Amino acid sequence: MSEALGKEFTLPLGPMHVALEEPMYFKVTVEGERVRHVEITSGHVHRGMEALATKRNLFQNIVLTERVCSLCSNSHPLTYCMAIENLAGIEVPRRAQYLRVLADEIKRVASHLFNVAILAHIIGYKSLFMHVMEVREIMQDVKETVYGNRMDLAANTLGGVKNDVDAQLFGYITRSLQRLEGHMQEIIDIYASNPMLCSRTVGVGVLPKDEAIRYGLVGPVARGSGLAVDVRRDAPYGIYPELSFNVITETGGDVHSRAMVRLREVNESISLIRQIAANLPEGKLTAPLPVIPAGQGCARTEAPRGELFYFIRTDESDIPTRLKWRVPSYMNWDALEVMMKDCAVADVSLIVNSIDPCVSCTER
Amino acid sequence: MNLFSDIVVRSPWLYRINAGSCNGCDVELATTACIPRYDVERLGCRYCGSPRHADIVLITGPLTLRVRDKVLRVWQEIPEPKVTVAVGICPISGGVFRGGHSIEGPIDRYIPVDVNVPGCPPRPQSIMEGVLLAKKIWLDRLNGIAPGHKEERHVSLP
Amino acid sequence: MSDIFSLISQSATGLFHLVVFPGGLFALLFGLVLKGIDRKVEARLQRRVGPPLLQPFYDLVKLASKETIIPETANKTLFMYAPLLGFTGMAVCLALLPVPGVYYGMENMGDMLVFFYLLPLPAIALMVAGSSSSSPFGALGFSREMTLMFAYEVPLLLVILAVAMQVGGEGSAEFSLRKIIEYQREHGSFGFTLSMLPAFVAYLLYLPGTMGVPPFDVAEAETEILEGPLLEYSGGLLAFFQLTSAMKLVIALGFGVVMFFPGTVAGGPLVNIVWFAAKCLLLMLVALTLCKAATARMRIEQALSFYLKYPATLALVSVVLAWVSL
Amino acid sequence: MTPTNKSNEIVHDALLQATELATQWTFDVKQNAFGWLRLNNTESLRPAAKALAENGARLCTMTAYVEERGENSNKKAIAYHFALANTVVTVTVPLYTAGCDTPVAVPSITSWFRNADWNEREFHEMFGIDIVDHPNPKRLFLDERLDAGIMSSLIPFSAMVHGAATRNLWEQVMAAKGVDITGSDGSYGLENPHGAPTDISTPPIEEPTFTPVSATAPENGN
Repeated sequence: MSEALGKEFTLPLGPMHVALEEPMYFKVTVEGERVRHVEITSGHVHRGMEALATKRNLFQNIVLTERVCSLCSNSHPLTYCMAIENLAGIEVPRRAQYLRVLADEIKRVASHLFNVAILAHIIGYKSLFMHVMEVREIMQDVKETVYGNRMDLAANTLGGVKNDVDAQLFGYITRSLQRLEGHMQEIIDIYASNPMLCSRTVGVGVLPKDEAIRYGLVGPVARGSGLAVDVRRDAPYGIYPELSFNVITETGGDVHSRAMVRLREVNESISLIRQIAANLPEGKLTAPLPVIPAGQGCARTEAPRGELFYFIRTDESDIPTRLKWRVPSYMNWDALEVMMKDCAVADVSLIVNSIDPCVSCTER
Repeated sequence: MNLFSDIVVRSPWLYRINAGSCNGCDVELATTACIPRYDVERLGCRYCGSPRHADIVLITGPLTLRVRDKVLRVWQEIPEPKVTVAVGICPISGGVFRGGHSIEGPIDRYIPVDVNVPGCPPRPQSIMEGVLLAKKIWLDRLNGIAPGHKEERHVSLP
Repeated sequence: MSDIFSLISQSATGLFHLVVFPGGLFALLFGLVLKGIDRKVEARLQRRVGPPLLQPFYDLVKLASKETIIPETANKTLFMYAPLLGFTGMAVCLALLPVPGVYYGMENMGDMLVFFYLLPLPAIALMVAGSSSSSPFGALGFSREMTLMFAYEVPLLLVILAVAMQVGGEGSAEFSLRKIIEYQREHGSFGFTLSMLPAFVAYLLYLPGTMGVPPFDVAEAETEILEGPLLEYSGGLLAFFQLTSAMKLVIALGFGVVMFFPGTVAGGPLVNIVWFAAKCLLLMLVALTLCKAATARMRIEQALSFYLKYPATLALVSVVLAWVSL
Repeated sequence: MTPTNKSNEIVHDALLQATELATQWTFDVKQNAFGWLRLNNTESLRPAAKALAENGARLCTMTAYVEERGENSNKKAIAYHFALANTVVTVTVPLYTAGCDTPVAVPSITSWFRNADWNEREFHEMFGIDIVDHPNPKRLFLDERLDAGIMSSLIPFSAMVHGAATRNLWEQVMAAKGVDITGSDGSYGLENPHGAPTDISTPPIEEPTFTPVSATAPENGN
């Protein structure tokens, strides 16, 4: 096909690349249109946040962790607060637990829709991209109306949540969900059956189940390979044990399966938000806060991209001696080398996007 | 001359540089600004893949050490006259990241910034307002009212 | 004496056709307006406001005013020559484009084949650009452009053959556009002729490929190889590529109109120019704008097999039908 | 306390066998179990990792840290976090011995846990901890111009947080207000170096008018 390019050459993808939201740098060794070797250079978004976290007090760190990444900007402060609550044995009031899950699921819907929209953008399906993004705007409006920001919700605080959501707002949220649901079925149908879309995504970037286990993958990437891991079910937190939802899996392990997992999870999240609206108890928003004792604590939650893990060490002061977090993209990113093995150049950004890479999360 | 610049300024092509941002601003300006509700194309704007095609450059993020040289090189590749817009609080002051061991910002230590769009992240509306402001500065620069970068300040590539 | 006079008048009309109509000014303005409409309609299909109608003009003027940067590693001569190659090719080609009822191109020549040879020039210019800019993306764009060109030239050749054989009749072929227009005036437009319909559909499918729009924008795929060959171009040189593309749009559409819908209306040349333009616009909306808004980009090997499977087969059906004179 | 379910007991026993140390268990309010095990030295790490791997544990992450806050403390330790049958088991390895706080190298556990690769590279660059038998000992995130072990060196807060906004921005803002704050050194004066002063408060936007978002705003407002 390409005699002129019979020999191997190196294609530098990134760090400024139009298809990638964030600076990521791949040295892709290419033979014709085939990728032979991928070398990932990272660290462009390394801002030294873990070092910063040990210079700020426990409350300031809520603001800091919220800005690790704006697509999972609710999961970070949530898990951070949970780590401290586990350490100090704080029990969050039930109403606050409901509201925490509400914020988390709203973010999950927006994050998943964003990822599948970018998929359409990468394969040049502009109309679909615009449609999905426009549908996502429903959720952006919910965020802005309820929390006052389109990205960083600032919903969580130590021992509870910062702001209440009243009945009027819940009315607005459920009306928005109704509009969202109307579009979701159509979008899922398009992604599941559009022949052009399928011909670009089915069988591309395959990650077998055993590799997913070997790399310790989590989230929609693992679930797309048939590995049913979901912290919400495996180690329930918040009020998830009281809510009913399905852990979505697909078996293809390719770009298409991962997109379908995300789309179907949007529906699960919608149902979760509905259950919250129906069962929200009255009560306090925060628990009384004791002095945080010296010690160490872990917490994990299911962020839109998978398991998020926080570890904190405190002495008796209000500044943590160590705060460490590990984001789902950390392992998913490493596993790109399996997915990109011998893929076509045309599919590189598509495969990268399919793990929903969060560079700013990963590099901190 | 004026008519000419009036026509020129109707075609601002945008280029986006992520200098280590948390991607909030990038989501808002690269994707949200394109969708029907905001549609930056109605201003004649277009996001281009090559810095050589750009007129207005949008920079996000606090400028980490590792991207610094790449950002500056890409910025220099953009042909004159150009207008620089710093989007979000990070390029202005470093935001919450200021003082981190790999933060090299604020960005105007290296690059002359024409428009600041503060916010964390700014709403798409304010980003578009920033683009409109940049268009105005570009027009002034084309008409010779405002000096370009060349005579005024040089980027110091270390 | 009269020889010299006719020579002068001939070259004067030739110059007119090259610079004013149908080539040169007319084609440029028409092409840019078409591009503007294309972008506006696409935006409206996506429920956006979209850019102003004259956006392609603004873009061109802007580009011309910008600094032109030539990368140090590039082969400078080729790098500067490449955009001119496509531009001159299209300029010459346009001077030959018949506008039914107004202008019939060259007399008694196989000008159809000239179109076939000149139409790929912009693609070749892109290939030269890609290989001279010494960027790996340019090189990838080069190889993709080459594969794609092979893919869509095969059906084009078959379409041309089908039309020529239908006009020639009895196993012979007629490659003069003037004759083709005359034939259709007598026998009805090929767009409404059953045996030529497959060829027309093949030509519709050829258009997005040759114009490099989705789903066949593989050579300049922004999200994959960063606009490939054009990555390193800036300023005036990039403007030349845009000009070339606008002119090529007129040629590709006009050629299609001449082959399949050359009918004229009463009312003199001006009306017929508008009639011609309207047909071009309709062709563009169907073959390019709608197609662009409704599809995703193919991979290069998918594009290749698509072209060799469907449009080529369709055109071949017409060739056979024309041969057996149905 | 003891672990809550069968598989935890198995791991508990396996770890006990490998390291001769019992795992401590804590529980959060939802009764999720967290196991804590502190090894005596780095030599027990490999048997512990092996026991965990054989029982189907997944490596969550590793946290390297300096145990005590203070100018001269060099007592480093690494916490290995494993997810295992719905619990998190944290295995902590001190890198110092009594009387000697020069950190010892740690063995790599990549042969049992593929995803240990990045984690080990990360604490190598951030804390300057050496790893034995790492398959790909390159830097991961940290730029080469920064010293390895940047996280373990103590930087006073005051030195970290310097004045972050430059004068340029301040000058632009003041110039827009018409206030003259020209510095005494002419080199860094106030004549706005690039572009006319941008009036941030009243942007002169005539075209286009933005479509109101009222269609999607809450019906009754807040």
